Amino acid sequence: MSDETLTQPRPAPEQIEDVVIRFAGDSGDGMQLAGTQFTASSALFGNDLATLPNFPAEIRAPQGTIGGVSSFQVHIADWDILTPGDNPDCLVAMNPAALKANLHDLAKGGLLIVNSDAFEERNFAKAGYTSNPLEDGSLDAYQVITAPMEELTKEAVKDSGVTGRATLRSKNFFALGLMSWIYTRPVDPVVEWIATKFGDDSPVGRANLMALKAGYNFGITVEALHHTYEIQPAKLPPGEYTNVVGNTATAWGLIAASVKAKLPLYLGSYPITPASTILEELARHKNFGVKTFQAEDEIAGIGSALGASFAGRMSVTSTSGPGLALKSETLSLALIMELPLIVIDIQRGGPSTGLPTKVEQSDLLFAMYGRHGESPLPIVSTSAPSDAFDAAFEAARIAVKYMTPVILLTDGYIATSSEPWRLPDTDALPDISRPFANPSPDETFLPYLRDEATLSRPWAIPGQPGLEHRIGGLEKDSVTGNVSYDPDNHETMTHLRARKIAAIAKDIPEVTIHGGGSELLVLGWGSTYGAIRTAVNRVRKSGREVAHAHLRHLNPFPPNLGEVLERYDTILVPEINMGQLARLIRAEYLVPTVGYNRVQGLPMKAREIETKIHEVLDGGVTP
Amino acid sequence: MSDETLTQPRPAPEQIEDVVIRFAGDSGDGMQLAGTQFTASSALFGNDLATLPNFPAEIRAPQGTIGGVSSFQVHIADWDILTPGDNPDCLVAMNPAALKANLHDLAKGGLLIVNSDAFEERNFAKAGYTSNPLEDGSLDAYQVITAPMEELTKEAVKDSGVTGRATLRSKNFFALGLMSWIYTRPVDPVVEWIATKFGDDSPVGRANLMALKAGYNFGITVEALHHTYEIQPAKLPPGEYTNVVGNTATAWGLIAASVKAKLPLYLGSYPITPASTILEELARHKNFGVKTFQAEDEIAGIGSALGASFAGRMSVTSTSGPGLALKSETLSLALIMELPLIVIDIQRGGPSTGLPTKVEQSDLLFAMYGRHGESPLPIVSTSAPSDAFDAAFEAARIAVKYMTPVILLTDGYIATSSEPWRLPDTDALPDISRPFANPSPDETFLPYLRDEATLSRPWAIPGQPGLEHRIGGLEKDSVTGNVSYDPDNHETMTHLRARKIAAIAKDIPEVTIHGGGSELLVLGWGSTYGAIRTAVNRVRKSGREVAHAHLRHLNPFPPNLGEVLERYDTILVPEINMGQLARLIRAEYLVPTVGYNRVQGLPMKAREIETKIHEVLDGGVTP
Amino acid sequence: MTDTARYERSDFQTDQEVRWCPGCGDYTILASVQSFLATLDIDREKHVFVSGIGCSSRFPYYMNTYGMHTVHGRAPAIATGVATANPDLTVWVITGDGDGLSIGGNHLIHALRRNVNLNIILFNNQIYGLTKGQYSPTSEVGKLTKTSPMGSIDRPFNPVSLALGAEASFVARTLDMDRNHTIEMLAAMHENRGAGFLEIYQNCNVFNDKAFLDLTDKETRDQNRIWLEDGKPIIFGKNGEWGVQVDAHGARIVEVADVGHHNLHVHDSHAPNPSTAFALSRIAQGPYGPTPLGIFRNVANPSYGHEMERQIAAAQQKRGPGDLQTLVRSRGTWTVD
Amino acid sequence: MTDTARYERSDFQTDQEVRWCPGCGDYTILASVQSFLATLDIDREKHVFVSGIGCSSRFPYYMNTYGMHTVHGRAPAIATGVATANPDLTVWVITGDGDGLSIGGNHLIHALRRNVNLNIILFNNQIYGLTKGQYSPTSEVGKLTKTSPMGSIDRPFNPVSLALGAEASFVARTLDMDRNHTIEMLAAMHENRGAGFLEIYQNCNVFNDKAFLDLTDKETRDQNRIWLEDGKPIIFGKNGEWGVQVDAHGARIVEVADVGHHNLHVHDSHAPNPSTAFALSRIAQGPYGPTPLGIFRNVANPSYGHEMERQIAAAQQKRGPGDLQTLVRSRGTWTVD
Ligand SMILES: Cc1ncc(C[n+]2csc(CCOP(=O)(O)OP(=O)(O)O)c2C)c(N)n1
Ligand SMILES: Cc1ncc(C[n+]2csc(CCOP(=O)(O)OP(=O)(O)O)c2C)c(N)n1
Ligand code: SF4
Ligand code: SF4
Ligand SMILES: [Mg+2]
Ligand SMILES: [Mg+2]
Repeated sequence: MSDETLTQPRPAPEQIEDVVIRFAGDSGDGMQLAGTQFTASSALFGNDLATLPNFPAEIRAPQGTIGGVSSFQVHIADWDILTPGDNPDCLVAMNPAALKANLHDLAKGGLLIVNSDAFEERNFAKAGYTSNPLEDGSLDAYQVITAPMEELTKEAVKDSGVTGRATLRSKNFFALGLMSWIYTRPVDPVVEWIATKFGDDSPVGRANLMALKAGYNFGITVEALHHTYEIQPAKLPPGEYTNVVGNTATAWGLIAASVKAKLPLYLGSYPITPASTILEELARHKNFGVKTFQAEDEIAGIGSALGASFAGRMSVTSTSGPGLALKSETLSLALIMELPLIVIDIQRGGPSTGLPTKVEQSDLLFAMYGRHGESPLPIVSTSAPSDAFDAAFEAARIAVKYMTPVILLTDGYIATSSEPWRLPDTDALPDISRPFANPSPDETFLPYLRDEATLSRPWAIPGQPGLEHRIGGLEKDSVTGNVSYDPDNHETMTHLRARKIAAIAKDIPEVTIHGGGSELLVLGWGSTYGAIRTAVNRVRKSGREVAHAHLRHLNPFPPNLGEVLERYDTILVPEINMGQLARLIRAEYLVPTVGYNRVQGLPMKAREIETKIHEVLDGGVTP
Repeated sequence: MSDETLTQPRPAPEQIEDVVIRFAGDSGDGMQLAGTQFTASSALFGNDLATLPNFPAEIRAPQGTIGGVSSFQVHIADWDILTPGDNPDCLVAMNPAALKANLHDLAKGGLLIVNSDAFEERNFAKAGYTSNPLEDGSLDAYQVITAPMEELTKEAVKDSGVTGRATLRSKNFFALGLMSWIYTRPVDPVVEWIATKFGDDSPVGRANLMALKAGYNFGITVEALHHTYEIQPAKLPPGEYTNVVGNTATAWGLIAASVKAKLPLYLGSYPITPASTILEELARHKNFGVKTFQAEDEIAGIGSALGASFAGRMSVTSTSGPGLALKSETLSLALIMELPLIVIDIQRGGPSTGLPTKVEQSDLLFAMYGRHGESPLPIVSTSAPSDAFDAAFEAARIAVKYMTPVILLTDGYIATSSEPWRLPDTDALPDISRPFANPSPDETFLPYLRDEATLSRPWAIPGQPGLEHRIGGLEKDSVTGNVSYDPDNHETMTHLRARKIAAIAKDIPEVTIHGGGSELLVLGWGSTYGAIRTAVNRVRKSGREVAHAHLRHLNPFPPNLGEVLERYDTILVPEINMGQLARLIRAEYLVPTVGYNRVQGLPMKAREIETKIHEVLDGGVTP
Repeated sequence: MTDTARYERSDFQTDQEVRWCPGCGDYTILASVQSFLATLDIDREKHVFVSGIGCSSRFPYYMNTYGMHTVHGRAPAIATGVATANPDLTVWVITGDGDGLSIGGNHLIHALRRNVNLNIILFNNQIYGLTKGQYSPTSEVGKLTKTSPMGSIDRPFNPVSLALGAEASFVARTLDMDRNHTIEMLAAMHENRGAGFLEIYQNCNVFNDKAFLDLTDKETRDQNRIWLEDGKPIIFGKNGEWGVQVDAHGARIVEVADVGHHNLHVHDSHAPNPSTAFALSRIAQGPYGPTPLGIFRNVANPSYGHEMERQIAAAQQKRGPGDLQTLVRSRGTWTVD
Repeated sequence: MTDTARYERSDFQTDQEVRWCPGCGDYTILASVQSFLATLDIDREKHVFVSGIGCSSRFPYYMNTYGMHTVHGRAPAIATGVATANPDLTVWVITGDGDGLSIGGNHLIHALRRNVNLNIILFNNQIYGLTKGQYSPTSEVGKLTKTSPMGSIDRPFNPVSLALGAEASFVARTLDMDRNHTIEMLAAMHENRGAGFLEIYQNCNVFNDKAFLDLTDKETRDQNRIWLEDGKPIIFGKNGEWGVQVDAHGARIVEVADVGHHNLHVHDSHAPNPSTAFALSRIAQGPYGPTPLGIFRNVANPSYGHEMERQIAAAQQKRGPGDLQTLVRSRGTWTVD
């Protein structure tokens, strides 16, 4: 950037290993943007990081109220981290409500940066304060730094062309500038972003740029801010990295799968939080031949995907709990038709509309048993934003190879948070294509004649002469696929459908163990990965033995799982639900389990799991 | 009836304890009617009985083909029977297809009554015969009696006013008359039925009556038929009995519940086999104030019922598997709104459209886990047509008392079959009414403030001043019911919803044991009751000890179930599915189970279970 | 508003903070509905507001009446249950263009066809607000949204045409910002005992701002608002220079000067045949250029809830109130002793 | 049928035994469709028949083409997937009055609105056949069925009006027993590249026999069948004594003698404005008395499947075919070494 202030010599910053920062303000204050930009700079700077956006279900709840508070937490480190952090070391509060809603999370002695202009009488009541927290001593336990961000922003942008109240919109960039100063972040990436986003000479762009500088300069000028910090780039495994959001990685994994399966991608979907961004991301890649159909509802979403699958496409439908419920009937049809289909469920807080913008792992049993009749299908899960690409690819591989719908379980935390992802060598991704059926002149085509190895049936697509055939939801003859009401045939088909899915166990990796000992195995799945692994590592640092196994495949389970479970005295299963994986494990292997279950709409906290592990190791818990 | 022939002196019939008869013919031959009438006479005659209708999914599949065969099996006895019988002792075959499709079930040496007129060249191929079975000796193992039913019927009805091919429509009455002769059934009830159904002097009525007589007379005149049989009335517990079909009993149970809860009944439903007859039956009882709404689909069916529940009605929605799938999302809403609602699922063969007219028990796990999020609700099941009334009443009791949706599981066999039912003293049925909320002038109304004992919330209905309130699908504050995104509140509510349902265990009867020993417990649920109990009794007659427990409540389980299971070396769980109850038992109590699973779309056979029990007792099976 | 009114607008406000974006058209509609209810001589507890999911569907939380915030698209079906279970209630359905026309289209057309005693208000902002700005079934072709980066290829519904095609007895359209006209429409809809359908053009200033500019902008609104008034020739424009004629080919806009005042179409919302109303609905395919506002159709048909009651009464008349003992004996019985 | 035809009707028959009741109207329709396909110069393997659930929906099993017998009411949605995934296919939707208008109504109107490249055939027998005779959304008020023992209180849809209200580009109606007219309608629908909707009055001789007697009975049919033919004045009756006029108030039946031949309405299915078609659809609310048969509307609009292809092509034109390495790098990267 062409401005010297930002490159001025500065006091040597204190080197720290990592820091957790939370930007909090009104839904209208642009905290998500400030956080994202701060993250982007840190990523390009080479830190390891993990983020946790947190916003209300309303678009813009009333200003100044607790309900309207939106926050963005980012954890940056010079080492390999796995979670956005349990509690922030630094909190940016743009108004009293944001302070009220977030202060209890701030680590004691933590750095608290406050926009003092918002701390006026009229805002206190709305936020539930009776007195001014900046004055009543209630913040004594923290290092408080106040800045009149609104005044300074107004002042700074006065020549931008933006006028009136609109000038205040730039105050998030002031905050961003200030934070960049304190944590010694490069601001050039932000400057570039502003330029590309708003164009070189748009008033708004200018205003944001000016506010950014003002914030940075504020740091330079204010004595109290001359103690700054720096986090060195992380020693991550060598490679090229990008900072990826979970849903984006999922969408890209699907595109990669379609390329490697040599099948155009077709997404039939209906918008729903937190799944919509998958539809939005895929809609942007039509040059890959990706077709996205925004259906009238979830039933049409999966219906269209099923039709596309019959037509020979790599078909996907994406949704969240309430939508998965609506897809159940058609999913059962896809299952009996034995057509490949990927159903993505971004789990959120339930039941019903529940907590639509919050995380939960409570659709596992629904995914497993959420269809009438005997309806087994494979379930694949993802454990982190950087894992979503591979998980989506794996779901697609299974769907096509075994001619079956597959449910991919991710969740609201993975969907919206981001972390560095080491780019795969996409040319090295396996070929997952399968041949379509070919007509043989002599024999008549038998759509349900199975391949011995996979038990999967041939895929014959319209347009192919000689393979005309009809399939439907009524039970079919196990070879011809014609409607059959024969009792024995129904039993045969029920067993075939079950065996086909069960046999996939032979085609998935064994579950691997991290850590050691034979006392305790912590068994997890999905987005609790980072928290569990962090907790397990801390416990092991403390000198105690404990093991961690994390499941990608929830149906069928990895072939060695039963045998692995046998090896431990206790199986601890932390889940963001009431114990759903535990139920499956108990029914399947008849092993007792100890649950650690939280259903608060929040990601698991490493510290809580750590405590729980110690408790179990101390013998305080019996299954 | 005014005709002497039917009351003529007759050779003394052989007295037999019971007989299983199957009427089989073309879908158009009226076999369901013949069987129903034969059953009705036997019922009024005082026999115990059980029936098993079996018809194709098509309305009238092509004449003469296997696919078009429709059959009706009835088991009549002079003792207390529980099943329609495994295999018929007597088969009536109206055409070659009916013979082909049913002969393999007929007991060797069984009585085979054939309509010889249908055994013409052109019909053999359609039925898959290469030669005439009546002549090629393939029936030597049976006592074959042939009657030219079409000729004789034509002849008999020539003065009825019915002419041409229409005359053949009466041949099922010829068969009925003949069977009435052979098994010494009173025909007057049939005569009366004809009179009321067709009026005294309608041609069709006359024709049926004439055919009935002709069939009976054929028995009188044909030597070979002078060996007849008689089954004395059964020594059932004293009382007044009616022969009831499962779906009818279910509908009546709901009406009784609405009377005893002092709440008008509201059914929102969409037709689906085999559930439609519940809607049809309830539509006939508007004088009870019953409102039936035939909705545009299942979602509107449950939606309207939920709306009616909010308005203070006893609300019900009835469906089968595919419909339950569509109701999942709204069921989850009813659950979080905590409104009473009865959801009846008549299980049929799945997945997808599957075997729509056949029985299966494969929706248990779906009922248990078929909703997104943590969505527990009570599940009640019924074990026989004569049990459906009580089961429906119990489901209603729980729904209203605990302000929760309840799933009532029945199946396609119970729905369509019939048996004698000892009429309850309806005046003695318990009062299951609950007070609506009342406004208290001083306090503001708190829709989610729970009753300590039941944990159920108040029911405040529109029209009641002072209780205006709003409820919805977003998570609510645990007291005010207002929208709440608070993490702790969500956890509190999740636990409250779970505890409320779990605590119902205190309010249901303990599971009772039939039989003895500590070696083997046969654990069942639903329509397998008759077959299991029969099998267990036979084994015990044979001198070996075995016990039977049958579950009405599938969630929560009876309080003593765990302790009961502990008492036995082996738990055998026969189910018409792949082992769904077994999975629940294993996960809940960590006890091994032995499954006996058949998925043929047919009711369980007592003999198969009997064999399995011996196998287990012989130590041939290990969990 | 009669001064004898039993209620104030405030009687219909709740203690819940309204959580729409500042400047959202929903606020104005909320005010209009509350003011209208205050003018009615109907007990507050007799009103039930049922909504689906969407920004607009939060409405019931802000009405101090009975209310259900249900699931996406199902409000008409759930409200049908309330209204048929107890026809003495006044049941309102609040829905959006996504909730009511996308996922909920079927329940909407069936409620209209059956003429269920409901008052249905469709908040049409031509966008999915709550999910942050995807195109809806009323968005114009070519619209750029997050899910249509190259422009939407969906041809939109004309909600008024759709409702008429679904046999609706009452169909009207108004604008969020015109509170008096909104209240007028609410009153007429409420008077019709059957199913009423009111489309309100509602501005979403965050994701689809100014969608209705033609009808709201000072410059353009006069020549674009075609007010439908019963018994009056359809005239519009700053100085009434424009009019509407209807003939075998449909409705078209004419210059009054050309055709003469007496040759303009005289509006009659009570016409039994919906053909004219349909023709009028085709003048505009959306809020672009001259657009009819007001009551397209308003005919009296038996309401579903009351027809149900009638059958119940008739059955009880004919067979007497139900008796359980008679019921269980109705299939014939025998006695074992 | 051209004698140069590549196919015989038998080429479209399957080995599956047809399982409809003897005498069912479905047989005739099956024959008409098979005969029509045999006249086309389209490869058999390019046809896909998609149906829901119902007697009528068994249709695909009897067509020797690709076919999907799906779930109740969802055929238009599933077919949309087939037709948009591969617009080179000729996709047919077979549905019933219950399947297509009750549970499936929403998918139907959305497929029509989007103008998806589909040919939709609605078998309207005004009853639920497969579930043994409950009333359907096209059953008349007062109909006695198992679920309406005191008569149905549901006001029926007029499928043609509904389709027109849903922006359909092609809307027609015919009779099962009139094979030539059925084939004519099929041909016209097939020529229209967008969404076509053909209502066929189909007799269910088991549960709703003679529902269409007015139109089929020798005695009455001539004065009740109003044939719509483009460019011709609408005349009907044994000796053409009746005609149809359309004006501001809709369409009405007149005596030709009274109004004179030249004053009759001349039919034009290609009129861009659907108002006239809608007016004609209101002449009869069901197959009772004089009822229009033929093409109500037939206009060309871009088909959904082809619009999707257009955007794909444009995107590839503009940005080149997708490349995975570029994709994963698109958000900016850094290197650790
Ligand atoms: C079953 C289901 N599918 C999708 C969603 C996500 N969703 C919530 S509101 C909405 C659409 C909102 O648009 P509209 O009805 O026009 O209301 P608005 O927000 O514009 O007022 C969607 C798709 C949901 N909540 N439930
Ligand atoms: C989800 C679901 N609901 C209900 C049914 C039961 N069902 C099958 S066909 C049908 C209606 C048939 O009527 P229609 O569509 O008019 O077809 P028809 O049999 O008259 O040709 C119904 C309600 C079903 N199979 N699936
Ligand atoms: S997003 Fe739009 S519709 Fe929703 S509240 Fe904000 S302004 Fe209103
Ligand atoms: S029931 Fe009716 S529609 Fe169905 S096959 Fe039989 S005659 Fe045809
Ligand atoms: Mg909207
Ligand atoms: Mg039908």
